[in-house]
Amino acid sequence: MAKKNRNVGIVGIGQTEYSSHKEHQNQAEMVNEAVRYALEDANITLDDIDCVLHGNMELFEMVFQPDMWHSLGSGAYGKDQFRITTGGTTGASLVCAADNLVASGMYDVVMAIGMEKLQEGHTTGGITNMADPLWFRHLQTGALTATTATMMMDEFGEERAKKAAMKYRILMDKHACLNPRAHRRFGLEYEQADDLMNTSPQLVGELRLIHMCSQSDGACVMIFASEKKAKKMCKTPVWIRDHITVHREETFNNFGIEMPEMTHHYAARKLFERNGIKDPVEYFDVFEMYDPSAWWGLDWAREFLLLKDDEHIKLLEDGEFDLDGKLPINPSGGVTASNPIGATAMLRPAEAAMQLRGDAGPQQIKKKVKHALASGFGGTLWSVLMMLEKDLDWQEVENG
Amino acid sequence: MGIEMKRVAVCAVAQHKCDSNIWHKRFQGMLLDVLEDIQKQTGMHFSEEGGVRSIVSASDDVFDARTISDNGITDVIGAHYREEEKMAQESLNALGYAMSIILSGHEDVVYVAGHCKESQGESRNVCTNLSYDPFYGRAMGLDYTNVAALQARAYMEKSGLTEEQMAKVVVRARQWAEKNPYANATEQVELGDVMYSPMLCDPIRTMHAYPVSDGAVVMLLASEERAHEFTDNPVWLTGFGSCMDSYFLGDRDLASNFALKQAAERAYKMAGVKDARKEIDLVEVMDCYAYQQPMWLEGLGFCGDGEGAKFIDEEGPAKYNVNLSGGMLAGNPIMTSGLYRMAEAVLQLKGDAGERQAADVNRAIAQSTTGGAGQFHTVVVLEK
Amino acid sequence: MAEYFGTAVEDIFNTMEERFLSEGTLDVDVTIGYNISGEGGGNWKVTIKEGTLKVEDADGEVTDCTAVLNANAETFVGVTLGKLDAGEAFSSGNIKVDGDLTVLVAILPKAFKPFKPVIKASAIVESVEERFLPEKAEGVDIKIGYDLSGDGGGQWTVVVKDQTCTLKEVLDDDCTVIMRMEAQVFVDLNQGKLDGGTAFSSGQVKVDGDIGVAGQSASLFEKYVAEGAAEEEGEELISLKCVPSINQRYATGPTMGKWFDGLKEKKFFASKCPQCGRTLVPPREICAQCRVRCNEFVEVGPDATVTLIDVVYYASPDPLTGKIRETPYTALFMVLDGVSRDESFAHDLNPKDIDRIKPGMKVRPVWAEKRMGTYRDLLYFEIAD
Amino acid sequence: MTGKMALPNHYFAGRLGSKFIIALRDENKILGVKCEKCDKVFVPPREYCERCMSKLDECWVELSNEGVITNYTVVNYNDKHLPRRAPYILALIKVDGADTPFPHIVEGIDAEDVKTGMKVKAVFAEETTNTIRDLDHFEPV
Repeated sequence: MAKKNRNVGIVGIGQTEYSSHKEHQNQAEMVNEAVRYALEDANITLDDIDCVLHGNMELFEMVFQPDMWHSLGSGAYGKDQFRITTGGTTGASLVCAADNLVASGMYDVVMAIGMEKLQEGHTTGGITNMADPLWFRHLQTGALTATTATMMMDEFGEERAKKAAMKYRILMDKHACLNPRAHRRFGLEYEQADDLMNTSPQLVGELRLIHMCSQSDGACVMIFASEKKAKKMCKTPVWIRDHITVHREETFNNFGIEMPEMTHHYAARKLFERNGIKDPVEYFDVFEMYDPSAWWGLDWAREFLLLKDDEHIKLLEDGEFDLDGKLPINPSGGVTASNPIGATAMLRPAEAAMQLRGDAGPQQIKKKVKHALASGFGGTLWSVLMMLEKDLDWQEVENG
Repeated sequence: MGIEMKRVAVCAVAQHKCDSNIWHKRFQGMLLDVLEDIQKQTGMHFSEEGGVRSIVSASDDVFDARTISDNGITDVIGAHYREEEKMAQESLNALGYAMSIILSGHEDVVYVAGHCKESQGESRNVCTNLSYDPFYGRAMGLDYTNVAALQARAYMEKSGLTEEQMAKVVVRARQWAEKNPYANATEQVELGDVMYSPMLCDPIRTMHAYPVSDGAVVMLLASEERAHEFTDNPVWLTGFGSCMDSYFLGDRDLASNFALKQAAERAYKMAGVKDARKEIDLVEVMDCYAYQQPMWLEGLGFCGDGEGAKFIDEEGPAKYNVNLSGGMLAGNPIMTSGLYRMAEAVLQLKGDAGERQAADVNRAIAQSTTGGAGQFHTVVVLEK
Repeated sequence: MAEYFGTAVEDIFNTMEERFLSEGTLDVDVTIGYNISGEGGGNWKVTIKEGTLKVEDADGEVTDCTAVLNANAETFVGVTLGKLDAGEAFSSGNIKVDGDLTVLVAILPKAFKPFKPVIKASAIVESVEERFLPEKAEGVDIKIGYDLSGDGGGQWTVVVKDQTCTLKEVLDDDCTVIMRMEAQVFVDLNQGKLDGGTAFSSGQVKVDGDIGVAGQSASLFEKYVAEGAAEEEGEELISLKCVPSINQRYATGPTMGKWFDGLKEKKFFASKCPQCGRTLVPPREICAQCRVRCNEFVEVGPDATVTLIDVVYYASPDPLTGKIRETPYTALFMVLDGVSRDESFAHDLNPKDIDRIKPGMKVRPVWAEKRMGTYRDLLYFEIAD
Repeated sequence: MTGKMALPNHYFAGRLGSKFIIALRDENKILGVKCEKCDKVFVPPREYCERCMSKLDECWVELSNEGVITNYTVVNYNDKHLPRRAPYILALIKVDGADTPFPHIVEGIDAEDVKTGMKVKAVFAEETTNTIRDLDHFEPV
């Protein structure tokens, strides 16, 4: 990788609460709520922002070029603006874009907005519209499939796989219960696992309702600044070290007799290689993962962390993904708790950055958090993976 | 911006011929044609070592009728197991973003691909109506045509722009379009044809409006160090700026060019342009409607405030080589117009514009707009 | 009687008759069982048939209905009132449904007007301490008596002193003011359904003692909002339902054209990469891996080997028609004969084979009788014997 | 191959928008919000002033039902999203007391006769759509 032109710090984070309904706000007003929180958090005003990034899915709310209308709340008036949408990864793509735009020297302070007001649209229909209209749109229903569950049960035995997926789900709920902004907070207990494994309604095969992510309304806003400005503006800027995006073709060729390397694995392998990370479980102190269902979350932990065989299940069983474990996963509660799609992938670096700052609130990890990993997922197994750091001590850059 | 900025090279461009109904090809097929074209020009490839690893696409979900419209094109833009970001905006912004990817040091070669098929949906006005909020704008039936008509009247009142001047803009656009193998509307017209064409949305006549168009256009960008791998004749991307105006029409002075002036000022500043009139040799503007050509030229600083109409009579467009591609009036799809503008400017700077080639072009600008009545503008500066 | 959110389980069933919308259920024939556990629970059986309704108390657990809903009393009331999120109760297992889930989702909203809780005068009075606004009561020293007659009535005294508020369930003799009325009038006043001035002038409210205090006292308390009452009663929030629609004309192009032409002839055509030999079904214009155009087509299948099986229990509604597919249905991932080993193809399974299908089995396509070159030409796959 | 993109939506006007539309619908009144800092009265209402970020949701002002046409177009094409059959007049109307005009329909006058500066008054709709069309159109005073 070429040297980064200049370093980029996260200096402000704002989130609305996430919920299934926000009748009291229109879309622009919901965006504005998160914008104000982020400006407050960064202790700056709109005048300090050079450029605004906006992202959500047009067909979810059925608004063409929604940034035009949302400018009423986004603060984009009189400013440069970009709009990026890449499906589920949108929020993470916006963070990558903000990093590039600030690092390039084109802008000093950039504000990125991920939002979705799913209540106003038809989410499943919107997701189904992803498929090619000529072929597959008639077969697809939303984003549901149990293929991962089936493969895990084949590999680890039905009993162990089902128990592990449910343990992962209950762990996520326990984290969500700590997070005051989380949408779904059930208060599940581990004793309920066996019951839920058999009684939670089946969606597809062993993918049960309890395993699946929510549909939420909400917005997340992050503010980024160049190193010089970040240090001036903020006591605890969080630094973006590197990020990688991996897309793949839309055809569903990943369930054949031989399987290609999963995008998540490819992303992790490349990213860790170029940053000299040998043992990600050892190196990172927190991992905020885009986990659309408990099955995927657990399975993908193996891919992202470059683990082998049942290492990921063992880590889960041993409590190493808990808040006080070796590598806590999703202290925020993750995507099964809150899922405002255009913002979801931004929540990952946002929550990870709050862990690095040490002000994540009730879900703050007790031990010292210095290195964080955050992922996004969307499209047909698209992956975004990024590394955040508390200290600026890993590389030299060309322009400070 | 505080720091000395490096230069970004535009190595090559490839355009699909625009047409009002490319019924025989999916947009995937159109993108593959231009991919092969640019590969032939540059020898670019997508291998992990030394190839293109970063792609920026520009398209729109509503026009494609697909959630995540870039999901359907990953393979034909070479993005399989590569980085790709979609600019869900007018395509010139994809250029600005691609520029940042290189300047940041993140990647040093970026492929930019834009596509749009306006013919796929039953009505582009129904699509743009969806841009408005449901309670105030949509309910009033606002779309990019009738909102432009309001701006047209405001600008005509301000500048004194006449029917004849607007007709002149259209006639000239068609003359240039005839020489452009990628343009859509190439049929030649006379002043009277335009002036007496039916009223579409007073004061906009049917012939003042750009035709429904399908198209795809791609570019290869590289860092200064690596440009020579792909071309002996790069064009340099030296300035970029964009700006957003207010959403509610009533909050804006529709004839003021607020957003365009800001966008131009930012792009000029980045490129070190002090006086556009003296330093710029060629201009491509996104004139969806005839009144927009003089209005945008005014916003870009080629004539004084309110002098756009006079500028047409003084042959300003000829003097500054405005829209030698035929411009938007000759027909590009709305979401990719910016890249088509840019493509023409690049070809002119490279000296590859064929019959349309202007003499002594050293610095050019491309402009695009999105949102109703130019709510948002983008300006790019290019140099030889 | 146990109450949750101010409502008993029984209230919900007792009001079903008056909430029933017969015109919404003319083509419906279902029975729904309710097993509500916990205090105040019970068992009910609800039959909706061609616009008629029958609600029965059942002896013991109800089974053998189109759908049976099992929940504890608190969850059931909470969800009915909209106090608890139905989806969440469902996801967390607090509500369980046996039988056809779609009955509850699709039919109930058409069959009944939403349940509105009966508001009791006692609930309003008893919330007075919570609604008290101490900042408004500086220097206030009063006793307000309530003497409410009729169904749901009672006697209370509200004491406001030193910026605190206490409630007593007796009527003190030394009240600053006593208000006497029917309990229902009191409820209507607090709900804003009845104007205080009118009620007073018309004699529906009688005031003993300091009339001025009676008028002022309202400002000492927040307005009563019923537990479980939908928020719109307090504030109307405007919303707009619409179906923006844009007709589309999708091009097929030569590549998908080849595929659809093949379907007409009961054939599958794959595009073949000239470089790596990979085959793609449906065909694509390009091989994503080699980035080269695929101009060659090869016939593959029509039989295939199953790799993965998805049994779908929850079908999302078709965004266009709102229709829900019959469940469960089975989606197959399979490898067509003659394609690359990592290229799977997905389609549905003939419902008759649902119990027999296993990974590794051979399947064959079943075609529509009339084939027009669209996705409708291929009906599903079935086990090849 | 033909198809259709159509999905059900359920949009919310929000607290502020609801108040504006309810005033149109129930009281036949046009409300605006005033930004004290910018000394401007805006209509339709918005929660924040986008120029100075002042909160405006409590700053309601009642406006006149009469105003002037500041700009207009005659829509000569038909399409399904349009509120009227062509030709009809779409104008920007600044009601007395407001600083910003908003788009609306003008009726009761021939398309050739409409002029900027013309005085018009609001005619309210008999049936509600719960949008700005609860004000049905403007007509010359």
